[in-house]
Amino acid sequence: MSLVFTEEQSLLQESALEYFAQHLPTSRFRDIRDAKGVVSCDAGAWQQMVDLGWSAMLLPASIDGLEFGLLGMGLLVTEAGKTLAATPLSGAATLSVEALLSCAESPARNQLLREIAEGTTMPAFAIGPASLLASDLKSLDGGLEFVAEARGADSLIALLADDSAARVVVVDLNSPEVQRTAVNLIDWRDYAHLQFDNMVIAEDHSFGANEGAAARLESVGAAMTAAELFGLSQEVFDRTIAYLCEREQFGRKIGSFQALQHRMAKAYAQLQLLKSVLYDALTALEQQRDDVDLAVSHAKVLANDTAQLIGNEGIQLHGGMGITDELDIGLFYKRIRVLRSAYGSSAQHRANFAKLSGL
Amino acid sequence: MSLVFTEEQSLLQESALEYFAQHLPTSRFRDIRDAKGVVSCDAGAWQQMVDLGWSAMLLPASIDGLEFGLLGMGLLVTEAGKTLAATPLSGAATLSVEALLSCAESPARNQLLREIAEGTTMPAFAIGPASLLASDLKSLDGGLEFVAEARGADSLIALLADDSAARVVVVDLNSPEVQRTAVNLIDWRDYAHLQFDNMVIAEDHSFGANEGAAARLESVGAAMTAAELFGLSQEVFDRTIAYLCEREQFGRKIGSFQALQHRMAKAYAQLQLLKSVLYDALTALEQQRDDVDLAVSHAKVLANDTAQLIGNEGIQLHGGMGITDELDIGLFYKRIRVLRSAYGSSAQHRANFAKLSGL
Amino acid sequence: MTDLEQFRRATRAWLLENCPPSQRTTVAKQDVVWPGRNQTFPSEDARLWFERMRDKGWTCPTFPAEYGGGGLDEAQEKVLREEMQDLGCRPPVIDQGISMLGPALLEFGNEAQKAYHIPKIVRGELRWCQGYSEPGAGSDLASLQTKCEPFDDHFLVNGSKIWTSYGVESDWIFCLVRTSNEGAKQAGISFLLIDMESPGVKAESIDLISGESEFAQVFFDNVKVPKENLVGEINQGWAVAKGLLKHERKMMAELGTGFAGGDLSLAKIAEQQFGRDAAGQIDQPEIRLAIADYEMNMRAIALTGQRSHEEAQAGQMDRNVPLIMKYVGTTAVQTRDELAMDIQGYRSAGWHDENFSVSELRTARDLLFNKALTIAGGTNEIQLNIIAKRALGLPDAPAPDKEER
Amino acid sequence: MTDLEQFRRATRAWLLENCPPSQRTTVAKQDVVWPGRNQTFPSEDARLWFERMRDKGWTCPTFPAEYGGGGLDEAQEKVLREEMQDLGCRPPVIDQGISMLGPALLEFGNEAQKAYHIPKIVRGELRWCQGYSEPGAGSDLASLQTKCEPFDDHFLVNGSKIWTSYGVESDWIFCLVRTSNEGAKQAGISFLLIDMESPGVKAESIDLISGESEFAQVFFDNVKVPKENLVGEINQGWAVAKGLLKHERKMMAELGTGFAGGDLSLAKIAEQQFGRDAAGQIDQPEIRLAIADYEMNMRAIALTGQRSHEEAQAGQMDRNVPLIMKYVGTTAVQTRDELAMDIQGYRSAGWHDENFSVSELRTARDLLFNKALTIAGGTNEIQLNIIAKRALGLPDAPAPDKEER
Repeated sequence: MSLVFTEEQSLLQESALEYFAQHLPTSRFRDIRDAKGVVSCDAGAWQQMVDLGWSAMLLPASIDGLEFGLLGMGLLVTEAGKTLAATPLSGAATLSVEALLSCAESPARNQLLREIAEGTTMPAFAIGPASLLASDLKSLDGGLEFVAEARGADSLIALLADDSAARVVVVDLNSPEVQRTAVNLIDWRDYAHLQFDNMVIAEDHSFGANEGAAARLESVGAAMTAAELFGLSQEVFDRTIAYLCEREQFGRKIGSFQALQHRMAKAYAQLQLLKSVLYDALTALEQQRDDVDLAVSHAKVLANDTAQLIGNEGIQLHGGMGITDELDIGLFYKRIRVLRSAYGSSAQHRANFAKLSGL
Repeated sequence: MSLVFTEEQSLLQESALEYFAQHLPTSRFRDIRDAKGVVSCDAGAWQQMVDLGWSAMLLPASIDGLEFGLLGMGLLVTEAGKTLAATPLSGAATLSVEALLSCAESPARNQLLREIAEGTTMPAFAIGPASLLASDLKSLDGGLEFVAEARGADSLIALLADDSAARVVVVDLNSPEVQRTAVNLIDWRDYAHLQFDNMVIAEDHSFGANEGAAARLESVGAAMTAAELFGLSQEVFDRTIAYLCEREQFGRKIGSFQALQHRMAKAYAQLQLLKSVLYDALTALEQQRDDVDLAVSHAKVLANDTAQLIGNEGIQLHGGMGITDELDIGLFYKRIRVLRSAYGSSAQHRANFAKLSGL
Repeated sequence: MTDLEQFRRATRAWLLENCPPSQRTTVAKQDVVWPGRNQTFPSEDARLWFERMRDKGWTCPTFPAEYGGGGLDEAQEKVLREEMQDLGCRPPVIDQGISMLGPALLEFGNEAQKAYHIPKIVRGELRWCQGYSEPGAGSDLASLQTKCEPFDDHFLVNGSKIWTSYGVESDWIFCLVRTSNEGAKQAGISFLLIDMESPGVKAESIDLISGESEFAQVFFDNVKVPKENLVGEINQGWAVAKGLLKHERKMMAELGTGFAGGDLSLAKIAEQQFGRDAAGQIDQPEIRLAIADYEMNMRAIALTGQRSHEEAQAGQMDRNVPLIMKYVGTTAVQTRDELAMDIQGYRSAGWHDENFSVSELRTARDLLFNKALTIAGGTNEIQLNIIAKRALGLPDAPAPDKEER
Repeated sequence: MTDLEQFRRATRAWLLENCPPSQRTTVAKQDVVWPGRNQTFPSEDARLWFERMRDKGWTCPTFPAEYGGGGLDEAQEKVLREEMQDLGCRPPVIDQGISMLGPALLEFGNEAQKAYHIPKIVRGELRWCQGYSEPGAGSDLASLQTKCEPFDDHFLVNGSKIWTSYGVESDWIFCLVRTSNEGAKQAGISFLLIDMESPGVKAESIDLISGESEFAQVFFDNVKVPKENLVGEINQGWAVAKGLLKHERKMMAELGTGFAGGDLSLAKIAEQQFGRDAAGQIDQPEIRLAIADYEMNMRAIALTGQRSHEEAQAGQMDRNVPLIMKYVGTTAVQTRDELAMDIQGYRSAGWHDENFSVSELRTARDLLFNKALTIAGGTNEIQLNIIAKRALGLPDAPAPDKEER
């Protein structure tokens, strides 16, 4: 079985639900934003997640990991999406860990993994071109754009690849050799452009990665984005249903209007299809199945398009309130709009699906 | 002004409405089909249309034509679509005439045009490759597929073209050198495959056509097809509205269900857009405007897709009755499905529109 | 090895031994085995396969063995289905007695009814059809008017049913009839079994746009029906019908996805039509993307079916998910049919004659025939109403008469 | 030469002479000239242009000359509009007094009201806003609750209005208020003009998802309004409002198509993003086809606007066609906004800061701002209801309360 949760996964989902509702609710996002702060994960919250074991989920047991797998991680990210919680679950606990795991085992590598698991470092993650590396592989020169969580993070784990080789490098973001420029997007999250000025990479912070690392990391990023989009969609859907059941117009609940009922029924159907396709993609990644690229491209297309549909319906069916900043619907909508572009657009993934299907 | 009818055009529309209702109603289509006959235009009906002047609509005044123009012809074809009337208006009175008009004036050409106008000949029309012509241009060898009205017609006017040259030839379909194979499509109309066995072309039945003739004839064919699709769509729409106003379910008219109301409202909007785009395309052809190819491709895409939408809604909203042979809806639907493929698919015309728009 | 694994091995061995090779290929319409009083078989192998399965009770694998059924539990039945699928075994027989009436009788019938009818269903001795819809009623099933009056030793039935699949070919019909006009319209309905050889029953086929006539209208003119043919209590037939509708909808959804998995791949026909470009792609971008969308949709539907199944097995069943299957499945099939025609153009618009290949002719017929999928078994509009109401809990419209099929 | 041709020549000459070159470029938000008690101008040229047009009465070209208006007939007004468009002249001033209240006063106002207000509207002395919607009422406009009680020499108004465009910046507000609770809810509504400097009036801006706050909520706390500010009869305000709504919807539809004609062509941004292939096509087939669809849609809408106009001129007006314009226009704009963002990805998701170009920042702002287009001025759902009812004649649902805005 692969499309339903095990008992452990169900318990994990429950504790995630509880954690985000209590510690990182939507109101917290709003408070930070209203104070003109950047909505990033702070060290305190990260430590709480570390204490819950979430930073060690993907580590092998040999280095004290929980080996919980990507489906479990996906459900955490989904729950985080529902409260607009900013977390390093995707960047630090998943992509960074996966990147390191794509490198041959070594004490230095294991040490870094342990530090992530223990929460002593909170890295941002990026994929970039191999051309950033000097020819001796010992320094970085050039820039990376729109790096998520790069302002809140203390280090960067980057997978730098071209057609022939891939390397994972770890650099200190507080070094004077790297310039961080804040980038403010409509979702109010933590992004930055990074500029490296002949930054020397510590010898034990550079690793050769296996051949398929870049493709796999792109897939993991796309699947995690799809998982967050699923959470956002589910939440907007639920809030819209609640509004339809409560709001009255023309002497009746607006949820009793058949045209709106049919639209929500269709959205529900799409949400259910997305759930199946997403869980399958996460499972495919977890099990390193042959059809993993196809499964992930499918998930990202469907997540993008379902989130757009439901985001639009959410605003439209909330009517005038939907376009005010007072309701949260707009916050979800803006996050959806940004994530559509993260780790591949619908057009890119649809083209990829077509190619892999022999079309 | 170009998107509204002149007084003459309105009068023409009225007489077309009256003529088709009286002489070629949908019941006539059904009678012929039920008797296993081919639904083609018979000589009697054609003579009536000739008497109404419809065969001379596009001829220049210099050879006793009415110079009525393609918008007027389009509205006749639209009205014919509404009763599923099989007519040679498109093949004989429009495409054949336009093909001959694309050739230099000559006594032989004018004689043929007069014969069409007088109804003494009822030609089918086809566009084919220049390779059908022998190198001396004096005989035909090879085949043409899916030629409309080719069983009912007595002659064929064919435009044979390649990149460098175009010729119009006129041949007798009753000659032993041509083999007609009946082709039965779901719309039950008159189609045939034609096979020519070194058929000699009479000297005065072969004409050089001007450079853009093939492109223009393709466009005229597409626009006439769009005009018929508009008539079919309008009729299915009107019948569906009538059914929604009459049929009761759950103690109320089904047309009072809001989900169905919104669907029909959207279909109505699309029908109105089609009307504007179609009239513009016909006007563009009539006035030989520079943007005629773009205008016609737009019309064919929108006609195809509107007819598909309304055809589907028509069947679905008639419920069980919609899929019975008892109602006419299915007959309209089948004609729509065939015309989607005539003179270019939506995919072809959308690609053409994109190209012409510099996309 | 668990019992279930043992069962799987034994089943596979039995199937390999007993299913003739000719019965392990895709089944065309003319190859289907139907039951009935005057049963005929398309081939000797088909008869053999039917009789072997029948004698094992595997025409109805989950029906109790005491009535001749296979007596399998759900897990075993799934194993049998999987193994048959894996080996490509055809269904030995198709019948609405097996798929619909049988389960309803087992739930609502009395002992005499079960003892009499279930063995006949298992053995394919009678062919059953369904009498629900009536002319003019459509989606509003409960407004049915076929009158059923009780007399001393029989009921007298007058009225008419429509959209009865294979009504002309069937032996018996299970019907909803009106036994009372009092109270809510659902409250006066009863569930009745009628032998179609009874005097006064007449079935006439209905011509469809696809040129087929699978459906019939069935007329009842003073038909006497023995009182023992009433299933459940009088005026309580609506509950039986609702139980039964679930089976019908499941079947429709499967029918949909089943059809779509047909032998004509869209990619293949598009390749034939447009060829491939230098990069190996189908050389018509709009069509290529449309096929990709269709394939994604079918993949999503299949994964959702799988998820729902796994959830049920794990005891985490979400009862709302299955509600979407008929809607998404039937819509997908129609999208496929339209695409197939758009790709092939005139070549797929043939009605009959030797100018067309069998698969070309099938394209148009499928399109026309499958228009029924979004209408029969509860229109897709009714399905959306049901999703809105049951799965989403959206409020009822303040309509005068709210009960919907 | 006809009179109209003469008028065209004279108009063109006047415009060429009087419209400063700086006022013949695309107008950005900060360039708009608003009227008002404390009117300011973005530039000296803008002031000049406004004053010259004002003095000719061409701020309101069709208003009667006796009230300071231009006194043009419809044909002349069209000529003026065409010539301004052709020369690229900016509107000299934008105001809801000009576009909405003015025409309503001319139709429903009494002589004193016209004599007092119309000249001020023409001369831009007051800025007007609209008070229709109320918190909780939404599409159900007629359920409004703002209370208006008559006293000897004044009305007393209590309540609140929402979605008032530029409510904070305006001087006067035209309102729908409840003067009776008897009979149908539409029957107890009156149309009232209120000076926003009156004691008890307060306007608060509403923050939007786009980061703008164009709308306000307006509160009335025991506001005294002179009786002569009632337009039309008491309890007859619904008729005035309905006449006025036509103007609003027309404006929304134009706004939609107007926005879409903006300076960022989708083709251009797609070309920048994806480049072109060997055949010169934008090298991303899905996006290329989506842009083609969008451009076809916009072309169809423009042609339909033109057809409708030509029909009106030819006396063959189909009153149903204009009903679709708001729906199709606003939907098209939103499709465009989404496509623009999809093409540009992260680069179009900027909220502020110097990492983005002005046009990149505008992409996201447009998307968010234009979400209002399908909601304001009657939601698109209400528009579809209206099409179904008025254009298609479909029957009313048996709802308890059927009147819709």
